[in-house]
Amino acid sequence: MQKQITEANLRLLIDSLLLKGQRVVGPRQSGTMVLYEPLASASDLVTDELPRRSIKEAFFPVCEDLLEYRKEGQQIELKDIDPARFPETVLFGVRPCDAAAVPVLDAVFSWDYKDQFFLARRAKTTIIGLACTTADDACFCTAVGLSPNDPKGSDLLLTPLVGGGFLVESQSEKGLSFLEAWKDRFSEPDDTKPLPLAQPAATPFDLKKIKAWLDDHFEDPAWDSIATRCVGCGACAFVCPACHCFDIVDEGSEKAGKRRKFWDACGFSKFTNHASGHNPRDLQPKRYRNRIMHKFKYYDDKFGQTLCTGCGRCIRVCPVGIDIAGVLEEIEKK
Amino acid sequence: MCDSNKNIYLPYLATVEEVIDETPDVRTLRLVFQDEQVRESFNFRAGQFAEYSAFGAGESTFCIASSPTRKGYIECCFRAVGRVTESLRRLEVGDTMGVRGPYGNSFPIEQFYGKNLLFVTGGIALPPLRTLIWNCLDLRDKFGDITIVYGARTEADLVYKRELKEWEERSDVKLVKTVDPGGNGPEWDGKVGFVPTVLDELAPAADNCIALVCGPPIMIKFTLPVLEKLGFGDEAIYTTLENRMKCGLGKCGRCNVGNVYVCKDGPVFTAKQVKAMPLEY
Amino acid sequence: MIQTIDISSYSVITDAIRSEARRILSDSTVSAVIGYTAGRRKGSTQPIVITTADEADKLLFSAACLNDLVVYLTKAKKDVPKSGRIGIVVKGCDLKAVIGLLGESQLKRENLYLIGIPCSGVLGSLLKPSAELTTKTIASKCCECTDRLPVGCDFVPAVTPAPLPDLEKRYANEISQLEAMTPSERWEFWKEQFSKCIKCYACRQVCPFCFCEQCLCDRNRPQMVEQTPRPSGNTAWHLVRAMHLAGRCAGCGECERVCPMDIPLNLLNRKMAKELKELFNSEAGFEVRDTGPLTSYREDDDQSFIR
Amino acid sequence: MHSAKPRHDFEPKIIAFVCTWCTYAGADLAGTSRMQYPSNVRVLKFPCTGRIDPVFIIKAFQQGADGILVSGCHPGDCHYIAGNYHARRRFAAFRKLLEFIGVDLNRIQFSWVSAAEGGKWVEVVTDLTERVRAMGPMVEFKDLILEEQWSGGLNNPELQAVYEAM
Repeated sequence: MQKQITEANLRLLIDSLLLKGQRVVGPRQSGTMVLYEPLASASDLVTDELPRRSIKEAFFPVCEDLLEYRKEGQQIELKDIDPARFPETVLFGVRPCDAAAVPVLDAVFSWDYKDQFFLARRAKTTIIGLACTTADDACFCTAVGLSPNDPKGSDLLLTPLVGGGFLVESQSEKGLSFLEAWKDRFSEPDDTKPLPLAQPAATPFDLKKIKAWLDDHFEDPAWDSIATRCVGCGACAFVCPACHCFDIVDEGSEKAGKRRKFWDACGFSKFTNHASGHNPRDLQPKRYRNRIMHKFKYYDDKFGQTLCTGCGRCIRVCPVGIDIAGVLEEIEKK
Repeated sequence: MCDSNKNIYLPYLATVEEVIDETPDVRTLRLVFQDEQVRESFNFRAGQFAEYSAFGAGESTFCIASSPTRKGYIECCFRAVGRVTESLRRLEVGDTMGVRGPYGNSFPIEQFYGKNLLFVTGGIALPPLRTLIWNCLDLRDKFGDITIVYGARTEADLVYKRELKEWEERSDVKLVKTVDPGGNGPEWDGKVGFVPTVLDELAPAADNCIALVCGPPIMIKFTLPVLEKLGFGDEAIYTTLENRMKCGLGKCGRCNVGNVYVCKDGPVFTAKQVKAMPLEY
Repeated sequence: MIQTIDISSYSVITDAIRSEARRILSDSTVSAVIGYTAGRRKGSTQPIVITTADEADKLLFSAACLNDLVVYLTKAKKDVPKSGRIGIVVKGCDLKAVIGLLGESQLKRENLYLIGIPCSGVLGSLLKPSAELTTKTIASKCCECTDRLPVGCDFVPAVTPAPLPDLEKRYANEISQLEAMTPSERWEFWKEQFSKCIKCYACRQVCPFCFCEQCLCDRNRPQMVEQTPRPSGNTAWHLVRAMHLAGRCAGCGECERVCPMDIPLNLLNRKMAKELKELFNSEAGFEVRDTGPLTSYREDDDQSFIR
Repeated sequence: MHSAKPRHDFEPKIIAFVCTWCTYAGADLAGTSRMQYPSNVRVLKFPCTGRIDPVFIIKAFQQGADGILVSGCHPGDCHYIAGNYHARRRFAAFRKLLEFIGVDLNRIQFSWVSAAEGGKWVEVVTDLTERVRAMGPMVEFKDLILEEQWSGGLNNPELQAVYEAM
């Protein structure tokens, strides 16, 4: 179903959602950068820049409690987290490269064991995507099979129109029911032309060819030349919309405390460090190899999808300028 | 048993029923689930592992060392090396701890029916095989002859000393215990030498025989060639892999060796599978 | 008024570096040279370790050469070849890191071949690498830099950097602004900054002085600092790092530049450097000191704050 | 035998990091000579003030301390010759850092108390306790423990009910 909404009505819609006590999250100026954060008012919404962190945070938080424990004598009492307490959320202005990563993560978080912390938040969240009209030379979504107006993962997709306002296309049941619930804000689409979409300057990769090279080049000197410069931080994994590794730790005393799940990255040396001190990935190139392998081979072997949506954030934040698109180009040439 | 809206990270509570000190730093805990319903429904297969919680310190991964045929309790055996294991070590009888599991695959015991079994293990790697040994001994008539080659650095490092005696006295089990050279005390009655060399001397027949190997990487490195020399095919050798784990159920992305998730596709692998894996364990 | 900064000398420097690298690699004075090379994106750069003479043409120097390459010399980076003498391209601020590490006997001067850069300033961030170097995009550290001409290097391209327009001393202003605030205002400022931290440890991994085998904050026996990226643990983490760098930090500003969350971390280090200069008249400079301000003492140190 | 202790509404929690050779002995002397001083202070014994790491002070504040006392041997008396000299410099720098992030320095007291100065120990502890009592609880670090990033936040039902009732 196609609708149309003006800029003013969109802001009105956000304000009425906020008045209803609904949590609305969208790109918002936070100091010197734009971040997906809960909006205090519709005027906070910023629609011209890709936020520094991805939207995975709305489903896979930076840090969340798994359970609470309390010790009385020899007995321990556990308090579970009630999924009903995950807030109902509407995400506005989600970029297609962020939205496309969410269904990719569905696969791992519902592999045999259903991770309710991810899936319950997923069920309670409506994703309203926003097509991109600007791209910089780090964007490469078109190279991994996506596009600046790719509806994948969004419940509603807004496409900016010439002269302001957005064309609204519903992509899922949730999108339809959202349109239904707020139909007085939307109008029938007249034929104003959409703004020209962004053209990321990246030629599409042959992901199959890259995977084939990865299949039998686990031991290859190329990894050293690619990854010797990697210093082993977690910046690329934490800003990435698709990276989903986490760590679990207990915080508190023996008497009482919480068990928390928080972001972790395979770039860290202690990620696979055994208690005996043996570390299967002891040098940095091995860890960076695991990052590329997981994204472009292992996830394909296990779930048939690629764990990368070409948002280019890891390229922008890498302290030593490692460029994943450059690495893929190099591998494709081999 | 994973109904959809359950918190998959919530452990079952279990009470420590018995504490057995195997060696000065290795301890076995016998646990009984506090919740009646869990006690009935918790069934596992030999080779599966669980995540044991010491609340306030964290979780640790060990195999379930007791046999699935023994109902009502589970046992775990660990060495105190880190924060969680130190905290587990401070537990006394009657204390409470958490158990999350069972996770991972298991030994395909049905395929072993009618075959001879050769257990080769060393040091604290006996527990992952002990669950299978007792499982087979409880169904003794289904198997051919059972040989156990078990070695440790010194006499004191041998784990499950009581059961080693039991296995020695049984007529339907052949136990060959050994200690590394120099580790034997005055009245040591077993062999002296590294496990691979003792296995080489023993030279068990390979036909219709399954080898189950578990031990430190150095032992596995020298044992596999001996087994191949004796004629054991890659399909007939089973081993378990130990990798750092956190969630134990395929989410936290930490235990993979190549595209194999040790917590989901393992920990039990055939030598053929291990050889196909990249050298990342 | 935004002025562009004259960096015409950088192309001359690039050629000088290339020919020098080719020379020292071909006559094997060094076994490897650590420098900058071009990245895929226009204007972007990456660190590179070259070991053969014909790779020398990959080297370059531009306004986007921000990295402090000295981190590759420390033992934190085990996979960079450490055999024989290593050539390294250093700007003035990077050189101060080398001097600091020499003082802490982490490096040996005879194992280093320092290629100094007469620097006219570099960009503040690589988010937009093809940005032009102007008084606005220049790094804050360059505005207060007094060591444009490196001292005591093995080779320095014979180029005198063009004089810089007078630049606003951003760190000094921000520190005095913060000092003028009341304690609760300062606490609010830093609480908001530290709660943005996602514990990616980029600040630690690029820091030439963070070479501990196992960082205090990675240990859990005893656990002094919370591991989860919650505001409380983040505050403790950044305070511990500021204290561990006090008196050692050379001001290369990489921690602030690489922080994906734009946390002004170098403010903490500049403040500590300023205080230690006032208290103990000690500053990270170009002369090698075998004991830093906090690893030595004098009988008559100030103790007015002690009862 | 001792006078009835006046009831206060706020009892500050003071943590004292002391060196075992001098200040701990001084505190012991104060005890054996039956001197009275507020019981709010919890004493942690260290081999030397040189061993007291600033991260301990941060940890103490996180765990709910309202005031911190660091005390050791007078310069020149240190059993390890220079431990207190290094501590003097380290805490001079650490004070500046804490001040820079907004911690009120009146909550932290450094002192030299020798084994013979039981009186001075009582004096230092009493002054610090009264000063911190007047300043009230150290809220900064206590509130910080409860802070979360937005994504990990949960609705708490009571707040939600109140909200709907509005």
